[in-house]
Amino acid sequence: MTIQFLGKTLKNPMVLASGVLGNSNDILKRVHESGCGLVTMKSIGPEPRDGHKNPTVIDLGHGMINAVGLPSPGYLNMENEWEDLEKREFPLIASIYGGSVKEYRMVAEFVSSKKPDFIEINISCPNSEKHGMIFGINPQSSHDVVSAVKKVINVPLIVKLTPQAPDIGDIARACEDAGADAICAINTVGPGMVIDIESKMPVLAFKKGGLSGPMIKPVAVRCVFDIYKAVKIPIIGLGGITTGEDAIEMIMAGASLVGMGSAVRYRGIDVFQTVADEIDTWLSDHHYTLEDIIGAAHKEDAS
Amino acid sequence: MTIQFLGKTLKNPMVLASGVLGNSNDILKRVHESGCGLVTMKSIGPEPRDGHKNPTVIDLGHGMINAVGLPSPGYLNMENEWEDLEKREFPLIASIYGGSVKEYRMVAEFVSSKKPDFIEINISCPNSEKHGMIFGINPQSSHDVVSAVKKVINVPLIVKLTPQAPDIGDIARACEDAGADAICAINTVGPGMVIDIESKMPVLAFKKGGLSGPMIKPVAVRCVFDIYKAVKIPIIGLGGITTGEDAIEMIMAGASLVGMGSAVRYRGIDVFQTVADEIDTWLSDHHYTLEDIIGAAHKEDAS
Amino acid sequence: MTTITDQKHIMLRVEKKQVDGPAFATLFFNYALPFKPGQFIMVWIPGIDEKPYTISYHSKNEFAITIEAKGIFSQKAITLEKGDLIGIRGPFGNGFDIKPEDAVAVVAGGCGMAPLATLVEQLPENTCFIHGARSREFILFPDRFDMDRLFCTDDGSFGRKGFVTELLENEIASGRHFDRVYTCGPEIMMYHVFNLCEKHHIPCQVSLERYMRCGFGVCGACVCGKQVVCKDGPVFDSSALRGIKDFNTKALLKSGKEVDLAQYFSWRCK
Amino acid sequence: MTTITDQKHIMLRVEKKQVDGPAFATLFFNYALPFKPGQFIMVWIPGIDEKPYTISYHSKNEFAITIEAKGIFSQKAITLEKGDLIGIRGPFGNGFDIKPEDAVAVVAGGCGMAPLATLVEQLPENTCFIHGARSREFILFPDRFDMDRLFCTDDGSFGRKGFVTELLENEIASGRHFDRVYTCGPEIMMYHVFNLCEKHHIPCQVSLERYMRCGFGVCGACVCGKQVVCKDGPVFDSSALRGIKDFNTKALLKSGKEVDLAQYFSWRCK
Ligand SMILES: Cc1cc2nc3c(=O)[nH]c(=O)nc-3n(C[C@H](O)[C@H](O)[C@H](O)COP(=O)(O)OP(=O)(O)OC[C@H]3O[C@@H](n4cnc5c(N)ncnc54)[C@H](O)[C@@H]3O)c2cc1C
Ligand SMILES: Cc1cc2nc3c(=O)[nH]c(=O)nc-3n(C[C@H](O)[C@H](O)[C@H](O)COP(=O)(O)OP(=O)(O)OC[C@H]3O[C@@H](n4cnc5c(N)ncnc54)[C@H](O)[C@@H]3O)c2cc1C
Ligand SMILES: Cc1cc2nc3c(=O)[nH]c(=O)nc-3n(C[C@H](O)[C@H](O)[C@H](O)COP(=O)(O)O)c2cc1C
Ligand SMILES: Cc1cc2nc3c(=O)[nH]c(=O)nc-3n(C[C@H](O)[C@H](O)[C@H](O)COP(=O)(O)O)c2cc1C
Ligand code: FES
Ligand code: FES
Repeated sequence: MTIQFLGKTLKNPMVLASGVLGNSNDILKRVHESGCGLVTMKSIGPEPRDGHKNPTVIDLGHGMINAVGLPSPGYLNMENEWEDLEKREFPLIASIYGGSVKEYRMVAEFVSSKKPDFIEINISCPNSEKHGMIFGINPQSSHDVVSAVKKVINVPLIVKLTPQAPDIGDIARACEDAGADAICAINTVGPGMVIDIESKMPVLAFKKGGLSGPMIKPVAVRCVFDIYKAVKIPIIGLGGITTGEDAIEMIMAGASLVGMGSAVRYRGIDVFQTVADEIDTWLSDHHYTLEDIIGAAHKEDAS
Repeated sequence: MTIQFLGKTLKNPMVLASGVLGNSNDILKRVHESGCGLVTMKSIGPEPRDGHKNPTVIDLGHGMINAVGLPSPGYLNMENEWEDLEKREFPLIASIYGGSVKEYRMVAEFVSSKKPDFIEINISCPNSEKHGMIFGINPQSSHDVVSAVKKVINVPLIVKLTPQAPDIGDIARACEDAGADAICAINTVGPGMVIDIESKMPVLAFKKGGLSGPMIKPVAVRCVFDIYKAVKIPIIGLGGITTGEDAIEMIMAGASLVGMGSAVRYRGIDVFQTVADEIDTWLSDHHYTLEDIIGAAHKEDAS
Repeated sequence: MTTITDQKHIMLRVEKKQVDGPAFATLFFNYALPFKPGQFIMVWIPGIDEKPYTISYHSKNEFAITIEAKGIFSQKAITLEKGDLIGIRGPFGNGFDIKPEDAVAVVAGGCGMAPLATLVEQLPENTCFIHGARSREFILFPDRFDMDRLFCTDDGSFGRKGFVTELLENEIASGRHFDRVYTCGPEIMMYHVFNLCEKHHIPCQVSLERYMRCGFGVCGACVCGKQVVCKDGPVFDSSALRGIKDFNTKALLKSGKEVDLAQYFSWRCK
Repeated sequence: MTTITDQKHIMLRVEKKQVDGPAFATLFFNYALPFKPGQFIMVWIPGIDEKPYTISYHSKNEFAITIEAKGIFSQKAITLEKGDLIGIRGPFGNGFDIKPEDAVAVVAGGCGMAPLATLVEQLPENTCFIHGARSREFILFPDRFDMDRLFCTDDGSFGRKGFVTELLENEIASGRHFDRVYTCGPEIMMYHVFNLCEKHHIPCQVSLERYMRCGFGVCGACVCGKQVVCKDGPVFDSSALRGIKDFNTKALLKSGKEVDLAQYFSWRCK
């Protein structure tokens, strides 16, 4: 299957989630070659940032919790990276974050000049004290940041949302109205906290962290379902997807493409090809095309 | 261990969560006798309500999803129940909900006359289209409903919060300011959705439902941690607790009492005694009293 | 922590349909269901509802449920055909307590035959097997078992005219010894069977029915006295039954309101 | 889906502490850790930080980590005493590829002895075992193994004065045949060992080190070229090493910024 997405051709509907392995051209290329249709860079910020101290990522069995804290070399300190990436032969999303509309715009304008296929603005990361979150839970703020960024970039704009929004459909609509070309949902759930009872301390150095992996799938599916109801632009659905059946569920909720992050832990880097194959098999067993089932769960009498 | 809580003596710090088994005097009595310090009735509403059609409760392996939809006989249609309960010999929380400040006050005033030991107002249930939720995500609304209810009741008031609040500490503070005597947190997480890909339909008849059980524990622990920072009144911590170690974690986050609901599925009705024993054993192995560890995770250098 | 084996929600397609007279239909599924007679599953018809059903046939790779057409759900269920999709969760509940060496009686009323069918298949041939119904067409599985059966109907259209309790009383009066009586049918019938057993000091096992939501002992919809029918039951023995003051008297409506059994069943009609 | 055995976060208390000269300390724990030489665990000192450490002793019910005091974390780690609490996650990574029948050489540099110690214990006695360090006090476990060892130090304070590569070159020149060379130590040393092996067409296994966060192949902190050190490694063989252009040249800082190895190590100093 070949997929058209905002004017680009992708080899399959699988997307590498931002923040997972995506911090060098070499590894992004490897993820693409191992079978991922569209890869996302780790979110790039306005300034160099080390992120939080360890522990930053802990597995919980049915998912994981992380407070990596948006480490980034800063958009101005990545010359080698940008050079490598401009020579790439695979479709790429550059993810960015900022602490103000001005920062988002500044980073976006610069990154756009480096010609990624898409820019994704992360208005949803719960792990940083100053960055992101606020824009993702208030429709007016979402609208402001999206329209500001949209004006200064030459590539399609994807907006990544947080499930913490009181009504994620409202946020998606505000983004669409402001010119977003697609929605990506969801970022991590929570935040959560894990306390070690022997030391009486939160295990993550940042104390709180975002949840990802299998346990967040029901929240992610609900969010994509709500967004699909609210907007016409395509949705990249992610959150807890690890198998072809998970992906089909997400597509039926309304996703056109399906992202995975934590799944790399559970099924390895090849998980994108594996899941793409599982989707294909399911579709052909059921005599459907991918388009047939996008948003299929919205039909009242679907069975 | 015997516990003092808002002037009442409890045989242990375990609480039966509202909505779990708590719909008759007989069964509440059984839960108490099998080892639960404090039992909560299923939330009582202003009018008779059947709740949603089935499926309403589905197990997901690492937790469950439910959209029971606040079924209630309505507070005026429970004469036998109230009669039985007035004769009870165990401490009881009556949980109530409403669709407006007026309804909350009306139900609370009536229920207070039936002499439960505590009244809990559920300002957090995400499963009903008209009821509840709104009061739990906006501090001003929380304040309004809590002060209105507080004026018309003669028993201590517990407010049950939802993790969907953008800042649950703010909500807790608003409730404390309005006269709440304790906070209960959390209600279910999400909402989430599970779509069956063969029928292409959401499995729950109401489509969306709240998540509970082990997978929500990190969110619950974080909420209780945030609330403990924000208020001085005691906290009933619940969400995903199934073992003594889970309970200790919740207590270290700041809970004085620990509630359980879904755990009944995983470890049976005796789970309250089992967990109380596990807490006792852990405390004596570590030479602590329960008081020693309440909020212990807040000390900077705890280890 | 105990492993929960019954948590998965599984979609199955009807493999075969068997029409059991005008009132009943049996749906077969190719699926290896771990199961003990008396347990039940929650059956979901997408877009309609989800209800508890007992297993009426069971082998290593196949099982069936038998439905009596009553309300909206069961009327829809009997129209399902080969290839149609349902969801199941389970099995749930405790099941019957089976001691192969015991001399037992089985008393089935109407659709109460369904949960007893797989039990009977595990019992010795000299089991006393009593089966009653309103009339001929409500006798489920009239030809299914090798075992002899004593039939009765309210209108005398099949077997003897009268009630199952009379047949059981006769057997006891004739001097036949029973270590245990199993029964399933309308609650009033089971109540009479239980009382008869109490009179004769025979341990009894009864399969109760209440409105269910979760099926696994959490939501409280199905409580009957202090018993949680879906988890402690649906099968209760005499010692438990003696403590259930709501047995044959009260049940909870969907709203949780406690009502007389008559009102409960008439609500279920709508 | 593959079962993940290394997900649990476990708290352990130090069972025994062994001081290995001025530079090293070894902490023992009573815990049955599933483990293969070359794998590592993430070690959490509550309130301080979490860092990867290899296993330096391993038996059925006990394991140990050996720490060289360098920065904040490791200096704290060597002050831990019996009864002190640490958290571990793991083991992670692939481990060395061991073929018992092969003729092999083991080349350890400084603290690189730690991951090789449990490997050496699984190798035959005729293994060529070369061990170098800056000076005498950085020779870890000088008396631990039955096996003969060729020592060297930069300053000649113990064994021969010179580099491990010279010792290895001598052995090869003397006509000794190796099916494989295992090495762990400073990256520049390993790079020279690898090049020597390439020259002589000897397969080589090298254990790399990069800044780590998750330890299980998700966060990307540890990538080295297209390799994920925590999951594809930390042990890489010659065919992989040939493809890693960042081997001995580049590494990512905590921020993800790619820098020269020298800059990486000087950052790690702070
Ligand atoms: C553990 C358990 C196992 C069950 N197993 C089976 C089974 O194997 N086969 C089967 O057909 N049903 C079984 N039932 C009942 C089944 O779940 C439904 O209640 C029944 O099919 C009617 O559903 P409905 O929605 O079509 O009708 P409703 O709309 O719910 O009710 C329609 C009519 O059915 C009557 N009714 C429903 N249940 C009973 C009852 N138990 N006793 C007397 N009258 C009743 C009502 O009074 C009314 O007349 C079982 C119930 C439980 C709790
Ligand atoms: C897979 C793996 C296994 C490891 N096993 C061990 C082990 O068994 N024992 C052990 O002591 N350490 C081991 N390390 C290194 C360990 O994780 C820490 O980096 C080290 O203890 C220094 O931590 P620190 O915070 O004290 O020092 P930092 O503040 O991080 O750095 C202090 C100094 O250490 C130097 N340094 C750190 N690591 C290296 C290195 N690998 N090579 C050269 N110089 C270095 C820096 O240049 C600097 O001089 C391992 C690392 C990895 C990735
Ligand atoms: C370790 C880690 C780091 C992440 N970093 C980012 C990030 O930098 N930017 C971002 O938008 N999302 C980030 N995320 C969120 C993921 O992109 C994704 O939205 C989330 O993990 C849910 O998907 P999953 O369940 O498939 O992992 C990160 C997730 C993890 C686990
Ligand atoms: C089936 C079910 C019904 C519930 N009904 C109510 C309710 O009526 N009122 C309420 O305040 N909470 C209700 N809850 C939420 C629980 O009280 C509790 O807050 C939540 O399940 C988290 O705890 P747990 O993980 O221990 O189950 C319900 C939960 C479940 C699973
Ligand atoms: S059906 Fe939920 S407790 Fe029985
Ligand atoms: S440490 Fe996270 S990918 Fe290696």
